[in-house]
Amino acid sequence: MTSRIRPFHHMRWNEPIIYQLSVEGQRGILVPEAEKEIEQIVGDGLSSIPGNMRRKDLPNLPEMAQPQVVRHFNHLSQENLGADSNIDIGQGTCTMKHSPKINEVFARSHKITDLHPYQDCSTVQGILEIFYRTEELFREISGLDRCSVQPGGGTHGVVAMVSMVRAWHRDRGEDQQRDEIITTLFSHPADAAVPKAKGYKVVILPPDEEGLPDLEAYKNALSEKTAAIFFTNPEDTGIFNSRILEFTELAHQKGALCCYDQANANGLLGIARAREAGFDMSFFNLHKTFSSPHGCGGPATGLLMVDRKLGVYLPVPVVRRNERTGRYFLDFNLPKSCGKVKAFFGVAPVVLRAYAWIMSLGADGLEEASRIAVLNNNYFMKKMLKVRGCSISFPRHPGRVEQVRYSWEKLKEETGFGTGDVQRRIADFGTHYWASHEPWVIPEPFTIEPSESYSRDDIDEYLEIMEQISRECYEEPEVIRHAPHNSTVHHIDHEYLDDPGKWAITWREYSKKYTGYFQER
Amino acid sequence: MTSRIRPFHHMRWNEPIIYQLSVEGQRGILVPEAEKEIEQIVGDGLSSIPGNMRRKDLPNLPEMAQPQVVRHFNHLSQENLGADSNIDIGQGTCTMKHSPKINEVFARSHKITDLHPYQDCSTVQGILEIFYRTEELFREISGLDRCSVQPGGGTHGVVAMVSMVRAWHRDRGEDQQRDEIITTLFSHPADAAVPKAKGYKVVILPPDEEGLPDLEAYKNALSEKTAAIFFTNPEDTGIFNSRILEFTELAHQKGALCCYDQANANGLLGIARAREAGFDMSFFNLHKTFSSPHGCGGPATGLLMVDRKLGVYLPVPVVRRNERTGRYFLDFNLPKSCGKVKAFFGVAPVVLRAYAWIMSLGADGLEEASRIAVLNNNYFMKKMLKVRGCSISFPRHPGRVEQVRYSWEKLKEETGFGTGDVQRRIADFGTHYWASHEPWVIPEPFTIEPSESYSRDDIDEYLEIMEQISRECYEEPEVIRHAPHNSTVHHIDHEYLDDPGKWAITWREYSKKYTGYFQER
Amino acid sequence: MAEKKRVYPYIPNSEPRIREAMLRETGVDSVDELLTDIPAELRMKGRMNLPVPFSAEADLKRHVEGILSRNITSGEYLSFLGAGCYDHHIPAVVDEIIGRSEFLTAYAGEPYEDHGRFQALFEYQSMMAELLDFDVCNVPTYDGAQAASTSLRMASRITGRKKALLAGNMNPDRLRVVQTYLDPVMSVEIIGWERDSGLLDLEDLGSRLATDVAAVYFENPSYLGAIEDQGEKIARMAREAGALTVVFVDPSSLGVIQPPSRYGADIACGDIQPLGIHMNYGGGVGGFICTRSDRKYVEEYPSRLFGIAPTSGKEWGFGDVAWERTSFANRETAKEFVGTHAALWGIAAAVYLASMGPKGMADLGKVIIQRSLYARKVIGEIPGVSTSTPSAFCFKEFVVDLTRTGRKVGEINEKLLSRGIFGGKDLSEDFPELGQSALFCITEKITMRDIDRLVEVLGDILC
Amino acid sequence: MAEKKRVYPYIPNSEPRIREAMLRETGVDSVDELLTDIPAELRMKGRMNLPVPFSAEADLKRHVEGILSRNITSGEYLSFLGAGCYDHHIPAVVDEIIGRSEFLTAYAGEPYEDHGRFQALFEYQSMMAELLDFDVCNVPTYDGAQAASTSLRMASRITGRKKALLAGNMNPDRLRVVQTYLDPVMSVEIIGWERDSGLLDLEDLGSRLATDVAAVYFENPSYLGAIEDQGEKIARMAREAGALTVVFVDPSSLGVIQPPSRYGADIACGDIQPLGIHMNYGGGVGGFICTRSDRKYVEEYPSRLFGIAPTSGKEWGFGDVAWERTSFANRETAKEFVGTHAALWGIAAAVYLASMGPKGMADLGKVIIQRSLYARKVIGEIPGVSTSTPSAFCFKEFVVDLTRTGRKVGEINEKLLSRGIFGGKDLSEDFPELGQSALFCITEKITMRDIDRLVEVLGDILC
Ligand SMILES: Cc1ncc(COP(=O)(O)O)c(C=O)c1O
Ligand SMILES: Cc1ncc(COP(=O)(O)O)c(C=O)c1O
Repeated sequence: MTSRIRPFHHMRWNEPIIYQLSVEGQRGILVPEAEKEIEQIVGDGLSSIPGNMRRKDLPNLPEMAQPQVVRHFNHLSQENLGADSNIDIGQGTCTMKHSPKINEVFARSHKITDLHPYQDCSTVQGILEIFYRTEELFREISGLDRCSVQPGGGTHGVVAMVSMVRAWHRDRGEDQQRDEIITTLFSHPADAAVPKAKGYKVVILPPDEEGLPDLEAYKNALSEKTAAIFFTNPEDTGIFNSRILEFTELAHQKGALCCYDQANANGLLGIARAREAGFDMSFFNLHKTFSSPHGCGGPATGLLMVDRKLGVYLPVPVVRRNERTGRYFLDFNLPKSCGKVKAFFGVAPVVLRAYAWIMSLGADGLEEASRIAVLNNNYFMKKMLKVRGCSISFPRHPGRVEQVRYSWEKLKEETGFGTGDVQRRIADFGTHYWASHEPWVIPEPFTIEPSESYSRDDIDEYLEIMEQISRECYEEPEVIRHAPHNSTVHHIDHEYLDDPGKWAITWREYSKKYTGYFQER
Repeated sequence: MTSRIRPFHHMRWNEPIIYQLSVEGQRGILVPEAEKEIEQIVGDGLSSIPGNMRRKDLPNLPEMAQPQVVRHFNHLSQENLGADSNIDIGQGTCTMKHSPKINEVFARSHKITDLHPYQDCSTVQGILEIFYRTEELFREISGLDRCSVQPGGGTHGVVAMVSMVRAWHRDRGEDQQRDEIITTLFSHPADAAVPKAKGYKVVILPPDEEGLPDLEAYKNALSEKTAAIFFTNPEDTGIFNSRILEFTELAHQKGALCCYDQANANGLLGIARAREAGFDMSFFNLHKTFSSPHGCGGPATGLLMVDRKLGVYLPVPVVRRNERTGRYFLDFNLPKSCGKVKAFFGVAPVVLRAYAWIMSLGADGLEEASRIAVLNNNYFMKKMLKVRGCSISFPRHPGRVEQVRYSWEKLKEETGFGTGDVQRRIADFGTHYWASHEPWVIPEPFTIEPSESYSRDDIDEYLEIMEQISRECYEEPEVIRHAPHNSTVHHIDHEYLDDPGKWAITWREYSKKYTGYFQER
Repeated sequence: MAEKKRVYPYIPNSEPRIREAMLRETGVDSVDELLTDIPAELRMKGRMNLPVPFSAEADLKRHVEGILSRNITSGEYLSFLGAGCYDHHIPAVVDEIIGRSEFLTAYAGEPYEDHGRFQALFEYQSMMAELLDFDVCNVPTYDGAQAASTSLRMASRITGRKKALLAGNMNPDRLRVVQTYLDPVMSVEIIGWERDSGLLDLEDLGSRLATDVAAVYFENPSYLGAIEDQGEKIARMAREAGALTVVFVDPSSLGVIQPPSRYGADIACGDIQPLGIHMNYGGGVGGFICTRSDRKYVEEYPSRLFGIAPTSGKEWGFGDVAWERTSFANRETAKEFVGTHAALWGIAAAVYLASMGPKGMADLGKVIIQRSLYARKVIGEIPGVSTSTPSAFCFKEFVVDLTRTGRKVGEINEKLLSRGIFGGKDLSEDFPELGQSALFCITEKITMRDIDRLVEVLGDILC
Repeated sequence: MAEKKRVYPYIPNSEPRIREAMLRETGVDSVDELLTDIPAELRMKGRMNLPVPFSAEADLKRHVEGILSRNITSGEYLSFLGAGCYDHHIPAVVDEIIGRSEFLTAYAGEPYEDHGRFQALFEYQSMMAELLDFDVCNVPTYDGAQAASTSLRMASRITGRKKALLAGNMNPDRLRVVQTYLDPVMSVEIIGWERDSGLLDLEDLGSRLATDVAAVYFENPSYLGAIEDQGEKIARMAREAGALTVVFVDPSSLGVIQPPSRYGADIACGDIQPLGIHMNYGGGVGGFICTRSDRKYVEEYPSRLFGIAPTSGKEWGFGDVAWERTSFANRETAKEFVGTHAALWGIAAAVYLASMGPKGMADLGKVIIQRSLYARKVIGEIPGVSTSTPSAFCFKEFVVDLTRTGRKVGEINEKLLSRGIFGGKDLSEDFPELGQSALFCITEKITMRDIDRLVEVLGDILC
């Protein structure tokens, strides 16, 4: 077979910062003007502003005509990849999958973009029906009973869950007592950070030798102070915790709630659910497992499902249906609600896309998505482990679900190059990979998640890239050292991002600190 | 001033031909299936096809899943430029201008995309109103009286005009006698090719020393056999024929019609019109002067305007308004019509975009567009003529309107490099230029038309590219010889396009002729 | 003209200071100085009398969308219209790709900077050739009507003859365009057809086939939906008379119906609108012409033909095959003419065919046939309504004869309209021999429920 | 599970032969063998009971669009709704750019392969900082409510104090979110406001300012539309008490209204929805937080902050500033948390601000004020209707008091609805002290004719 490797070169425009393109007096768009009659009646309007509050200078925004605005941002977009352009399997835990284009048609319809959240419910029956039906679908997907589409992302799903935990225990008068939340080292960072930010002490379970949350440590950690457990499963390693039911049962015995981070449920649809694993609640990233595009990092949805008993604590409002009239409405009347986590009601276009995706696949299709995601992952792993310098985390537990955390430990020992070097070089091949969440318990880690959207050819192409980079590390160190070569930019000096004296977060700050190209004033 | 030249590199995916991506059994989209009940009643449908007409094999189309289809065509698009991405001033005569994005919103609205041409007029009042109002606008723009939006491009506008000419003379019984059409050497090729294809003898006027159509030659050519004249003005050289009225008057004296190719009217809006120049008809490229995007070469519109006396010969149908009811309708009842030139009624979204563009600018804005186009062009010319090796066509006539045909004659003499070499090299700078229509009466020509959409900075950047390439021709011939370097592909072997034994117009033909990479069977 | 103070977002150098500076660098005081070649008598007197513009985008949007809102679309109502323009499902990927600015706003770049466009259209040609089972296909022409016309003129140039025989059951809109195109270079004669079967009258054809005939042209399916199954005979007759056979075909049928190459056609042509292009009020059309890989044919194409070529970097390269044919290269000695046609629709069709694949095209043909058969049956069961003539097998469209209801098609369609249905195309003017008949079209978007609704409403209206 | 025969367009390896081949290469006979870590008791019993899917895209489209067609949009009707979500004009360029797949489908690539995203968001930060006249801005948070909450928590970390004083005239929806976010780490007290003027009650503020107060928070304009012009005083009072001042501001006002930095705010925050983002039923929100370029502040941001850096090729390079702050780097010891928020809206706002420019923002503010003044005047002239309280200058929104009409807002809004108008947000539940009042919003899209129509219809309804 001939090599699949492409002599790639990324678009390189050397695009100026937008302020460098500004030309005094240019207009990118014109704004409606007040009618003559209005001007006669109320004057210029500006003089009505209380004197001290009137801005007399113009904000220092760039001045550009429309063609130049379009060209600039086109160039920037062309200097970006995205799942539509690359074999996007290197972003482990994030389930980069194809976002069907038909769903964009729905999401861009003015029938959803141009709705105001305070319109009368009679005028938004369509979107309310989507919310309502989505809840019905997720009852089956999760096994749980009640829904909120409000959280604006996975981390926000954790926020909602923590808020629910607090509301529940507060209602029972146990809030003061229960001030600990237990999570695991390979759960997503949000499962530790958010409870902490919401005032809980966080206990982090280390992995055992197989990479699973240590059961003994867990038993020791559990107590009457435990408010809840926050578990990702499978964890970022790709290892599924087979004893999860034991964990949830133990928690319940202590009166704690069990909260499931199913941001990434992509290996489990139709196979294993929150309900059977004993969880009281769970959230799902509609922008990952359910195919809404990631948008460079949101907008997103961490849809929350909870057990019946927790329904009264859900964020307000919830969507209900009047059984008599068949009409949908927003119910704000939840006196025990944990409050609100987000402005208005959630990110409607994301929910809509997820609804459409599920309805295009049905039960069999969802399950097939997961099964193929699992197959793709194991197929990739089998071959990846043959690449020189690569090993798997926790080799004593070879089973993986939909992703795998790997290690370049051996590569590092033998060549001096680690995961950061590989990451820099991979940009030369028109794709990317992610060096895994910190802390790097697994040395020189990287996490690959080849979701169901990628073909065998895609996976093989990616594998060849990995092989070539590994070979270069051993045989052509200069190539690695100076990478990237064919990317939009060359080696970035990170000192300018970490040193407060040097960093510049805006063009204004840059201009204050520097003259010329990073020449300090 | 520091150099504006960007160290550009074009996207290079080395994208396979789509057939190389095909994998047996893949599906890109699923099609609705007949209902069970229908299947019961009519069976599989296929057995109803007359036996000899049933296709039993499947057409050899590629088999791909949706993510792979999207990625493939995304890659191809990324390997293309377009006016939204480059300083597109090198496509002289074609008026590459910005297509405002709001007009795409209109053109993509289902309120226009999803109309069937045979819908009852009561259900298409919106688009008919657009057609009708567009006609009204063009009455002012051209000074002429009646309109057809049917022609599907500029060349098609010429087709419509030739057909009108024939209908007119036929109606007068002079069709046999009048079998000649006169055009000029620097009119667009279509002005010669189309009359020829429509059965006319074509007389081509040479330029005089100033580059203008030779008046004496014209007088000699004119006769009772002349059916019409087909003139572009300003011609592709950018020179405006000041004596045009003399030309049209002489033609009229001989009983010929005067047809104006205003595909490119971008220097004349609100300044000089077909009416004042004595033309009986004229067409306008809505995809050029009036900002509808070029779409890699259509769909397009060559809107036709004619004098009142020619109204009855227009292609059917025309749009009319019932003055009583205010309703618009299609009038097919033109017994003297020249016929139809296009299926249905023309390219609605293109007309819509042009309408919106005109309505966003108004009379002052249109004129400003032309004036700035003229200014941009003369500004560019002034500086371009300082570039080593460059000269202007017809230096005895320095005045130019909205474009200029230049020559690299001197460059060629001094360095051996001509316009084709510059054209190859310019791809390395993220833009392009056009080497002008054949025949190359002007040696080593190129035509630049910096329409009103380009900023002074854009023009200066382009000029710097020209300067650098000129310098390279003189100083770094190897760079030119092996260009392009930073483009998607390298030097293309043209033998494979001209030699019937070697050419391959489809993958199928390629596969029949070659094994491996252009290895002949 | 007084210098304006307005700065236009689409005209960057309208900004007064830039304008001034550029005038200065150009060496003039005003733009008028640059327009001295345009004498006073040619100058427009005064300003154009145009409506006050909507300078603010928000105002323009409201204005234009206000006008467009007066349209009722074929999605809002239930439509049975076809007759050469079809409401097929457009896969969302198609609009995604052709909406990308790199394709939408490109024009005529070279294969070096516009490699993608060349490859996409080469792939379009390649897929079309496979669908048609031919070797060569062109970059799209304006529409199927031009493709038909040019096919006939290619036949004329190849045979050196000047007459075209055209099937009497061809699309009348297309016929009018073909007439314009051929006039006066070729003459046209109409071949009769049998009302009962809907097929060509071979006797009549035979009587017309003489040594001046360049081509026999028919459509498959015919305008009335019938599949012409005598293709082989027709082609043989033509061949024997030294003429070529040109067949216009609906590409959406080719997953299940034989392509013309298989029954003797020398040139196949058609319109790609059914392949993923919105109707656009009839503006979504684009023509194709397919032939064998025979130099004799290739050199008669006026269109652009993108070929594949090697590069010094061993990539796939592309360019124009036999450029000298075209009017760009050879003005008045070219093969007809070429210009800006409908390239973007070619890319749309490429994305469509790549998405559909072989199986998708077969499935499409199948469901259309099944639902058409059903519709033809149940509509034909309405008292007074007949769908049995022409009797041939129909693809996607069929004739509904309402004569016996005593009503006019126009009248019935008006009633249907008031119930939210676009009835079939009224045939009574173009085909008076069919009485009060209409041409109904069933695409894959029309469901059984839609058909049943039509039948119900028709039933209501007719009794 | 029996192997399926269906091949899914979104799941290439569902194709049975590929699936088999991959299983073989993986060394297993079935996917179930790869799932042995999931014990039987955790396995779902049977299949999910989901509706029959719409496998064909055409069918799915019809289904979903059928549901969506039950919505009536703020373009179809005339809308006077605001209250934190605004129907501003969205320049078409904005949707063009954020619809490009390179941005839409990207996520977390490195600055090497996703350079464009980093630059676009750096530019977003830069333009926002200028609009706010501050030095630092973050990549967008979920929404303005989170931005407000985080600003308060930043203030708490900076001051080491745990109480927030919140303006009583703040947006009640936002208040609920802030309460959730702060609970139980910070406590909240509400500052009174004067009904007549609509401004903060400084006496009440003074009485609450104690040594445990981390921040004083108010909104400008307030929820009821009033411009709080006592900012300087408030900031001084806060500063004197050792507290910070946090101001939530509508960025669409900043072309004509002073930014909070100019009247003493330490942290400015808000929502970018008015800057070119569709309302999306309230889903078009995204929050910003701006501060001075002071390490003390910067290090308290939980959000991503994209900074500019040199490269070995002398290009502009980018990356995360002070990564160690974030929960990605430091889990439970991070500053709050960060995650997938609303980056794409940040790019939208960047395109919006670049298109509008300084003059556009000024023009926008001006026309909004003029039309609001007019609306406030003519609505206030309807008998029984008052628009004079609060008396402060209002930007974009104002209170319409209908109490004296003897009707309920809900009842009047229902009548307006039946005439195609979305009336102002009913305030009677959240602000019972205002009686039967509604909050009307006038964006630049509302013309004089629209206002006159409202007045006419309101007049009709009320008499
Ligand atoms: C397991 C898990 N939990 C939580 C998250 C956080 O989700 P978000 O990025 O939407 O905030 C992720 C995101 O990758 C995740 O994979
Ligand atoms: C003067 C002139 N005439 C005719 C044409 C042909 O127009 P089209 O390309 O739309 O066929 C052009 C196109 O560039 C032109 O510039």
